[in-house]
Amino acid sequence: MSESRGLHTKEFTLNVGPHHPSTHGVCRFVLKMEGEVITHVTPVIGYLHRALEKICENRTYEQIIPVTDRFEYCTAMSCNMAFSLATEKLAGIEVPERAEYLRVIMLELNRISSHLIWLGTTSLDLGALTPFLYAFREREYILDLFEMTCGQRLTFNYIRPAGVSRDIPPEFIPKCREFIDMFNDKIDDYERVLTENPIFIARNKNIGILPPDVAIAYAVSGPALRASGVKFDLRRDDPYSIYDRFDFDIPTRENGDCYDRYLIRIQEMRESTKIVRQAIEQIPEGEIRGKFNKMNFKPPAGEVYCRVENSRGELGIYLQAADKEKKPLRVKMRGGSFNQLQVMPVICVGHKIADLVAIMASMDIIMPDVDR
Amino acid sequence: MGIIKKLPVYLEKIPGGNIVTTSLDFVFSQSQASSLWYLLFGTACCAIELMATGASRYDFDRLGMIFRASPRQSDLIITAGTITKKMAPRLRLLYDQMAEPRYVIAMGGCTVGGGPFYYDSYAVEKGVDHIVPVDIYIPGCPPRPESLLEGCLALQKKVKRLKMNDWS
Amino acid sequence: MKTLIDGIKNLCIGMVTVGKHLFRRNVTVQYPTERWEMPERSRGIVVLLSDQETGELNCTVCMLCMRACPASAITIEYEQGEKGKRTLKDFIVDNTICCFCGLCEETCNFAAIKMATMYEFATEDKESLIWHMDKLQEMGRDVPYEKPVRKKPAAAKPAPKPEVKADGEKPAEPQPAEAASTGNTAADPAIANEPEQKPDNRKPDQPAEDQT
Amino acid sequence: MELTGIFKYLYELLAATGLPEVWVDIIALIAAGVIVFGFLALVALFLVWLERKFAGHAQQRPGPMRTGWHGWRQTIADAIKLLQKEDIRPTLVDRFVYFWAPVVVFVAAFMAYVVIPFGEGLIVSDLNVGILYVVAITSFTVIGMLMAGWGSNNKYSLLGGMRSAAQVVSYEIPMVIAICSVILFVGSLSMVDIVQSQAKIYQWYVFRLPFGPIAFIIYLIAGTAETNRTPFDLPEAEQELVAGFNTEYSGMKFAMFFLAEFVNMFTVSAIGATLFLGGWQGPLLPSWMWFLGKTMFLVLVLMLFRWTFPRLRVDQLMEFAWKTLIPFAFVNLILAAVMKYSGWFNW
Amino acid sequence: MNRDELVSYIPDTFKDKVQLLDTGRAEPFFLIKAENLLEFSRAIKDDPKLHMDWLSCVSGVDTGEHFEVVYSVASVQTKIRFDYKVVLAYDGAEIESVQTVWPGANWHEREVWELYGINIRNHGNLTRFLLPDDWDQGHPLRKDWDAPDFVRMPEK
Repeated sequence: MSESRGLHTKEFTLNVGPHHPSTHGVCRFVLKMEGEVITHVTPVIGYLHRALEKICENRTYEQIIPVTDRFEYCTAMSCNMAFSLATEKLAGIEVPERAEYLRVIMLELNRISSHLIWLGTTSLDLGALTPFLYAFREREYILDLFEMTCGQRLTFNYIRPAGVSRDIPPEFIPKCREFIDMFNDKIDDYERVLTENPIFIARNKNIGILPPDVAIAYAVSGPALRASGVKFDLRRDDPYSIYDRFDFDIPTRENGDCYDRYLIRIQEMRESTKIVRQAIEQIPEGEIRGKFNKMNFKPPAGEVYCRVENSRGELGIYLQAADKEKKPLRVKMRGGSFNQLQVMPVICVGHKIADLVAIMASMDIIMPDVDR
Repeated sequence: MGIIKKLPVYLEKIPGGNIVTTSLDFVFSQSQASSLWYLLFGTACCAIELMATGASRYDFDRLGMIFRASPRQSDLIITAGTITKKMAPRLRLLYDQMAEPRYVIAMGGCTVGGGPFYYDSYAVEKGVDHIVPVDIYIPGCPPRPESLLEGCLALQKKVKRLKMNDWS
Repeated sequence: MKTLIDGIKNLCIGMVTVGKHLFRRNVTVQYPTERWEMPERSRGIVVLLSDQETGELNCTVCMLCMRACPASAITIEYEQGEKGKRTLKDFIVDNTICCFCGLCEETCNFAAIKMATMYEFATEDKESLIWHMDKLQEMGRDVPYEKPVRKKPAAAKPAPKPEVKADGEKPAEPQPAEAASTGNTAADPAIANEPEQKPDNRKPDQPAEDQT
Repeated sequence: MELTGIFKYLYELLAATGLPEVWVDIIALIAAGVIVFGFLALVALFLVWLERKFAGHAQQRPGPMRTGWHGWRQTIADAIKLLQKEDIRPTLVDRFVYFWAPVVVFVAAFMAYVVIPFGEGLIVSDLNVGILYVVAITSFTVIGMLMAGWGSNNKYSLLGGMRSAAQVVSYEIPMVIAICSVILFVGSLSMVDIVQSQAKIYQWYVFRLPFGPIAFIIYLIAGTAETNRTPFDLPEAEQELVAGFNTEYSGMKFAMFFLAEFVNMFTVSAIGATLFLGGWQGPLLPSWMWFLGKTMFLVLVLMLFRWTFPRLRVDQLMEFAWKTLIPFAFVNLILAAVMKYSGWFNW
Repeated sequence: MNRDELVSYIPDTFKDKVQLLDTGRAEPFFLIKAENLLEFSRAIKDDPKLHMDWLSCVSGVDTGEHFEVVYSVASVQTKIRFDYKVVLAYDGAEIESVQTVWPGANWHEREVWELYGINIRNHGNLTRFLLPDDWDQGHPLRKDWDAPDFVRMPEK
């Protein structure tokens, strides 16, 4: 507080966080400001560093799945998925057909629920309180579906190496269909409150422009990258699971500002419902888990980096296994937010402090993704 | 504590003051219990459940609980999410900034006793009771919104038991 | 000027949308008086199941759950009797570090441990969250469960064998008795897929184990 | 000064008892003060409850439910709780300023009610400069906020205080101009005169095309900004400035800020009702009911604003005031003047 | 360029600088020498056929015998993806920063430095990152790391 003393100081330092309502957890920004204009941003992270990678080194492969749940809790399914994929690639395990479909359904529902959290917190950060509650209202429906299937609302522990842990209950498909049918109208509701709202546009348009070359240089992925006009989605460009069987669009925009990122995510929710609808129509009967020894899985030595597209972009797991060991040698987790937070100092300079909030919200940064 | 700190001391000197203190106790503890404003504090998974509890399906507002962004105006910290060693001093600072009477709910395994990060983690504080005094522990990873609501109701019960003279 | 009028129009659309919600039904479940019906699979808290007729615990001290637990929240204390038969002395679940992943329930071959749907366990005393055998049994008394159905008891039998490092075939002993006592169960159609799933899951495990 | 309203009744009542005149003055003053203060405290408590219920139902949830029937005791409980809270004074604050800031805000919020006509004859004192007095007093609040921001010795508070000063000063101008166009027609600054000039429903200024509705909208927008509510709640923007100028306040002092906010909201609505919606005028029902009904309608509109809109950024806020509202208000004022003197629509 | 072409293209182009590791079905994995790191990284980015403009991840590894630093790279344009790694001895483990090739490497390298103690040359901002500011207990992701309050999960 003392830096700002004295009449002739132009620049003053403002410390935002680690506990600050808009930092989505516990990120801290040290801002150098001239009046309300930001001249320099230094993100300080690590307030949620829980040593997940160290923990993984002392767990068996099956036990790591619950740990990955805590890595990126907004889309825990895709963390499970990335790790399962890595394990499967390492040991050459086949996944039954039905399990693949179940995975896709869950991943896409999880993407919607994660985008709903984003929508809620974004509108909250911009001061509109009601869309937050609307978004969470719909999210509860998805969580009901999850809880019905795997028993938890947030830390699913559902997608496992070689398949999924449980089959869906019989009432899942009708409920899921009901949700999808209703959900597009609800998106219209959010859009009516936000999309054309002049205040919302004023707060978001031309704020935090991320040029495509910068985005690629910093490996910013997901909706933030696509908003900058780069059509890159791992579901299409590095297909995993059975995403190549579904018909869906990859929305892109040109400007790369906060408003475009908002539109991309809204559009992505609609696309996800498309995928879920196709998946629940095509889902075959059959096994849900392939050959996998839960207690004594010992893969051959090897290393693999596996990435999936989650709601924040590229979620990668690097897995190195020692030969015939129950526990992996190294599990490195790479979340999309890590690189998106890294690019913040580049795109925030010159904006107001209120824009920092908007940019942070539109990037959809959550801290466990960064800190692990 | 507030502007009526010395009230019971004076009241009990007057004959019949005990009845007044008792009924005041009732009014005060009731109102305190039904107006627990919580600090907007969330670090990890539990924070999402905390938000979900505030949202329409569960609705914290029913219990008279609204969030405040400033610790000065809140009565309750719900430590939603893992508290790491780097975060622990900040939590203590926030707690110190709160005005008495203040309460802490430890929500979720991580803050109750380390949770899944008890073993093999070099960075996690194993239970927030090492940092701040905790009133209610809610197990779960993360606890369901109902669990959290139940914890808040349990805290309300605890608050209602308090007497003016208990205030330190 | 046009943008101004458009702006006001769009503001009004937003206000009308919010205003409409004023007259819609609340979606709130008013918790202490109303309760959400928990799905059967909801992972609330770990309990120990007992046999419905005898009231004895189903646990056979095979220690699988203890080793499956990723948070090491389960501790089993047992006594080694003659002929290597183990008797359960204490079964401790530390709910302060339990991560509610449900791996213990999945590993258990004897329907002895389950994640029940209960969720109300707020307490003022941290120590009371460490549950011992009697408490776990008490909580699990009324929890409905499916007794394990064995399509191929012979195939299921050697499954836990290689997993006990030191004393190989010991935990397998109680199993025939268990299988005999359970015999047949009328599977509830609603959750029928679950007991079926278990043997399915375990069957593929075997070849893999044989390799290792 | 000629005595009017409640004050007059009280004065006459007391004079009949034969007390010395000085005492009559003092007692009448205090009594009128207590009545208004009590009424407004109740109104503020009610509004807080209403706001929470309104927000709840707009979001498909019930809002406070467990303290009394539909939570009617909720705000009372809040107030009593705040009374009990420890009164923290951070070590580095400017003691004098820090202490007096909430008092200034609180008192300023209540003082406006001296001239507001709650019904026919229900006015504390009908000053002949009534509306001018209201405008002057309501802008007094900003001094309190600035004091709070400065005194707290916290960067967030300071930014909040500065923002509120800039904001209130800017929005005062379009608001006053919008009010001017009404005064131009009435030809008097007295609140009672203003109400009396709108006896018939088509005479309400909001229906006097074309200038009336525009003036009303400008007034409403500026009024929202004056009361620091969303979309103009920058001084206490939760997501940017924690709690803005009152970040460091706790307990009773915070309660004063909190209540003052709601009293201000009521003030803005009441003045809006008086100026544009015909005040107490209306058929059948007693006058005070009409007045309260109209005021409550405006309060609900303000609440709908709050729960629908995002918040503007501080520079956009200024831009909006200076580049959009003020030119419009001026044009509107000229229009009103032309109308008045040309005699068009002069019903 | 599919996997088989890539497996032959890179060793052909970079000759003895790279060595292909066997990873079964997974993406190709190359081993390069630490002194060639920066040069190789720049080359694969500038190569028009590869155009590896996307650095997904930099992971440090402690295998128990030596350190490894794994670079997972991809290309937005050509959709190619592979990994390469350098192997470093425990003593004086040091690599060159690849920030000049991919600016996004900054934080990844900082993390490797902090958690493994592998020095990054020409990084410019090797300061405390994930760990508390007053951390003085060494590099926690090393296999031989231990601390007084560090509890390993009991073997059961």
